[in-house]
Amino acid sequence: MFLNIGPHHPATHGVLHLKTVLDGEQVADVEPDIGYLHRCEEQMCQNNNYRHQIMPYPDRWDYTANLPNEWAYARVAEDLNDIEVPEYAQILRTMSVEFARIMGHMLAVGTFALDVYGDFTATFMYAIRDRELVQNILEDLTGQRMMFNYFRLGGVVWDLPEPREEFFEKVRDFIDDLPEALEEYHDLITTNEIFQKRTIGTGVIDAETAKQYGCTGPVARASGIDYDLRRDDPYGYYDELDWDVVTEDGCDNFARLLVRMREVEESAKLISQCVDLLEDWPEDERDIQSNVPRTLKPDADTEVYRAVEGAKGELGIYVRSDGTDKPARFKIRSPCFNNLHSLEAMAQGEYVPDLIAALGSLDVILGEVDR
Amino acid sequence: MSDAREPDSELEVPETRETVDYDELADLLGDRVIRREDHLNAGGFVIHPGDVQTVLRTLRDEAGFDHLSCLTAQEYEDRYESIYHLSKYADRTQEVNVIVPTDKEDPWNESAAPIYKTAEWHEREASGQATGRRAERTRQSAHGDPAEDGVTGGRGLEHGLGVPV
Amino acid sequence: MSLAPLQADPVLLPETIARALFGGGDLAIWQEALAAFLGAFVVGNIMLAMTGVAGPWAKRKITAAFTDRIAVNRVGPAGLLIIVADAVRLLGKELIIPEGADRPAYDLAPLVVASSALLGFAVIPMGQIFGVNLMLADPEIGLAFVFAAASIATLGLAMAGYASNNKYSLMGGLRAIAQNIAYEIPLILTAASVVLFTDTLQMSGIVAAQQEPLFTVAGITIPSWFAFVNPFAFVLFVVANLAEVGRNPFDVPEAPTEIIAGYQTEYSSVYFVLFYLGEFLHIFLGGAIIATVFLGGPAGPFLPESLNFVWFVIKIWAVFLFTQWARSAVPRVRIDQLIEIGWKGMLVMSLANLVLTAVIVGVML
Amino acid sequence: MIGVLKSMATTLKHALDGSTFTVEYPDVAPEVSPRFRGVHKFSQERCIWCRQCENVCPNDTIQIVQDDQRNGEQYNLHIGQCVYCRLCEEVCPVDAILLTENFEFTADTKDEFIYNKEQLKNVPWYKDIDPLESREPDRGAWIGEGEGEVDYQ
Repeated sequence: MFLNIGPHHPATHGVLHLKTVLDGEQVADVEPDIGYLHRCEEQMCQNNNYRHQIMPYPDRWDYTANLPNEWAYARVAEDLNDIEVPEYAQILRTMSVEFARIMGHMLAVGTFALDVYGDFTATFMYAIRDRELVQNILEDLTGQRMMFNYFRLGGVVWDLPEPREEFFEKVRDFIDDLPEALEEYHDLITTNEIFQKRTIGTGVIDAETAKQYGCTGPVARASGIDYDLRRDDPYGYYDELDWDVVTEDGCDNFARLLVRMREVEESAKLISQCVDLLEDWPEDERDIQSNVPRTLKPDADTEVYRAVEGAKGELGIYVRSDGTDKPARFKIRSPCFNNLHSLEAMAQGEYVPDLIAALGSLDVILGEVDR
Repeated sequence: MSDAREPDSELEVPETRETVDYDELADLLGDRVIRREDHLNAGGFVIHPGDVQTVLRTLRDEAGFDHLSCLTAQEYEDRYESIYHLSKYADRTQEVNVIVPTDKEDPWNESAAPIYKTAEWHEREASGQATGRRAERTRQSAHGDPAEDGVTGGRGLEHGLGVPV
Repeated sequence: MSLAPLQADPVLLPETIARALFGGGDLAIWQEALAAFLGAFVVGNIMLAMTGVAGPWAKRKITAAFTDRIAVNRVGPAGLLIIVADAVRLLGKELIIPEGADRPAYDLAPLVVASSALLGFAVIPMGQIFGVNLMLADPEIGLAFVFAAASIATLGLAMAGYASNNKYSLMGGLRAIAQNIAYEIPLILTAASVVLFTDTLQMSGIVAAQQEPLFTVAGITIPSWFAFVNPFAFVLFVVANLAEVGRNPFDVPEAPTEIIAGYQTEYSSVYFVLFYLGEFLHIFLGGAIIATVFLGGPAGPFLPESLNFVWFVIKIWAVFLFTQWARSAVPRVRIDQLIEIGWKGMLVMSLANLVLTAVIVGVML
Repeated sequence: MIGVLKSMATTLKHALDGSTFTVEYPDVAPEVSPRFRGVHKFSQERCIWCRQCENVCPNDTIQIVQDDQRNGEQYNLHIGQCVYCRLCEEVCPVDAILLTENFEFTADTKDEFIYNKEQLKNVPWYKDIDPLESREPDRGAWIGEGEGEVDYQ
């Protein structure tokens, strides 16, 4: 039976259309049909200048964990224009990006629970609550709750809000409460036998297949691929900090959930180290931006492809300059795009509910898939 | 590769970034390499559109580039071009770009899908054409009706100019 | 503290009405019919009023409490007038009938679902309110009747499923049937283990059998409710009942995140209201059965016997609360797991329970 | 079975502690950070019509009309289209445009979201928060030394 799942289906997390062929309740074939949320993001970036105008747009690719996207653009543009970033700004970047990663993972955990439980269940609301706490902190820091526009080429736009002690305290409170909150999620979902029955051994993708599909991020790490750009291709302040890359060998929906929850812990570890550093930073060395010219015109025909570790995986940007202050070609490599492609390998032969769960465990953000 | 720059002064340039020996790779690929190019992130090889599978297979199987990170398609005045950004899962800092220029009149190149499964979607995105020969075009041309070609829904495929299809 | 036994031969509601209207003595057939009709009207409205409160209001409040939210509190005191607002909103919507729908079946399905649940209440002894016994009929096959009536709902779901001309609805309908077959049998087998104790299918008999004190602990008398006599059967029954009314973890026929809303995907406006009411009536009917069979019917401490209807309401609301609680915390099982649990788990356990009970009752009593 | 019971216990704990995370919005005003970026406020008295804000705006939200003497005539801002990136405030050399904390605005049609300079001037401060106070640290980067007291009205 041919079944259209989406584009308006409660579990597609946006507008996604899965052309599904069913054999009874089992999935014989599934083909994601994307493009419903295409907003010409690449074209818009090509029409705006490097210095200021592009930065608000990355926030709108992966709109659940926005700051890593900003870093993706900042990294590529700083490479292209040979801009240095002050160390202090690097720490601010690292801290804020890890907050954003928690934000993204909280939503991913919540919506995945939603897909498995159905209706507005407690887990989803608790995850949203914890996400809100992060948003409060980031609002204090950046001035917005989602579309931060916090990064600038050569640094960030704002130092920590005054009074700093209050901010540090707020962050510390959050970090201190986090283990308890995570424990609650474990009580709620991961130790629940029915939940385990639903997720363990479903949506399986082995490491080889995942590599073939170009999977990155939590999806790859849940298949045992030890791959994290923060460590493998270091940028920012990551290689100065003490943290681990989380991997799981389950290859299934459950493993992907576990990877996300453990990554939240790692992010918290990173944040608390950043906070320690920021607290002791000498007051006269708090450079948040380096000196960047008002107009940036990189040499013509310079080409660069750089990637960072977004919340969903490897987020790369290719830029070719043509000597003007706007990119000639701006290409975004979105992790969700590749991860979504692997759905067909995961869902083959599974039941419809597992297809939905696998989709949820991939944590695709259609804004990033379609761009 | 000499001009690969790191944005962050305080960071050491990772040792591994220098370990890709592009001369060795060039020898490996032999006369399939038309020209060498240097991008900021990595060196690149310009190849013929018909050599895509052979070149990528060689790079994957013999040089270990098992990660097709990205596929960029773009339009120049005189040609279309697609760039395969290859890397390794084991060591992300080793990168190589494979550049495939193609004619404006008959824009196509061999598909990389048999080598990297993920190329299937990337090429579809790049070309807006999925069936038959995987034509690599950066812009929708007259015969490329996306609905007819069975692209991903025929909506919002992107291609060099980013015009909604 | 002693629990007063129910009246030996209680006067049923239609009879009470007939006496009030026409006095005592022999009644003509139309008088009896009228009285029965009025009685059914009263009982039906009590139940509908309860679902009216439960559906738009209590459900939201309960869910909100589980999820740290506030929920409806603007319209009227504590948001209670949301019930009216919701009714107006739902009834005011356009009634959309999809093209290619199988008309008579499509129209009848919501009625079947809602009425089958109401039908079940005909034999439930709901206790007394100001001395009036709220029970419509007390046939000897009461328990069997209640299960038969409740099962008709599945027919409605199947009708809605195939008549909607929608693939999701069809899947929902098929799932509903599969689920119902798998869980009806454990449900009835477990109830049968109670019947072994009571020796009767008559509802009033089952209630009466639970009035004896079981034992006394520290001055508190535990009545011989079957929930205490046979807790294993009680748990089995409650779980099977969750599947019977299609609530988490067994809400596969609806499964909004998988098959959207299953059989009711295409229903809107009045038809949707009927489905909605039907579902909640079903939960309450499940609660009523549990209360009658396992929780001593309307019996309870503190209140005089003439008001023990209150206890009955409390008991069925407790069951409703439990279903909402389960919904907030327990994931939905997959359809194949559901069937597996039904046939390999519940059926075996309920059979074991039945055999064990039979042995105990046969040997010891 | 233990896990299921644990799940249920967790939700029950939340139900019984009675705390809520949501607030009753119009009655209880949500907390807004001093840096929050909301509706713009524009001061014609300060504006020097340099058109930098119009230039930097990524999606042409600001429209400035000048006469042939380059005197400013109109300053229109489509707040329904604005992405609240705050770049206009950032580039403004004289602090003539400012994003207030005010996030509450409604209209019946899209057209009404096009604010002219009068409407922009009359945008109220939210809860009397002066956004500049919290944003002062970065301004030096853009305009050199600030010049002390600033009166936006």
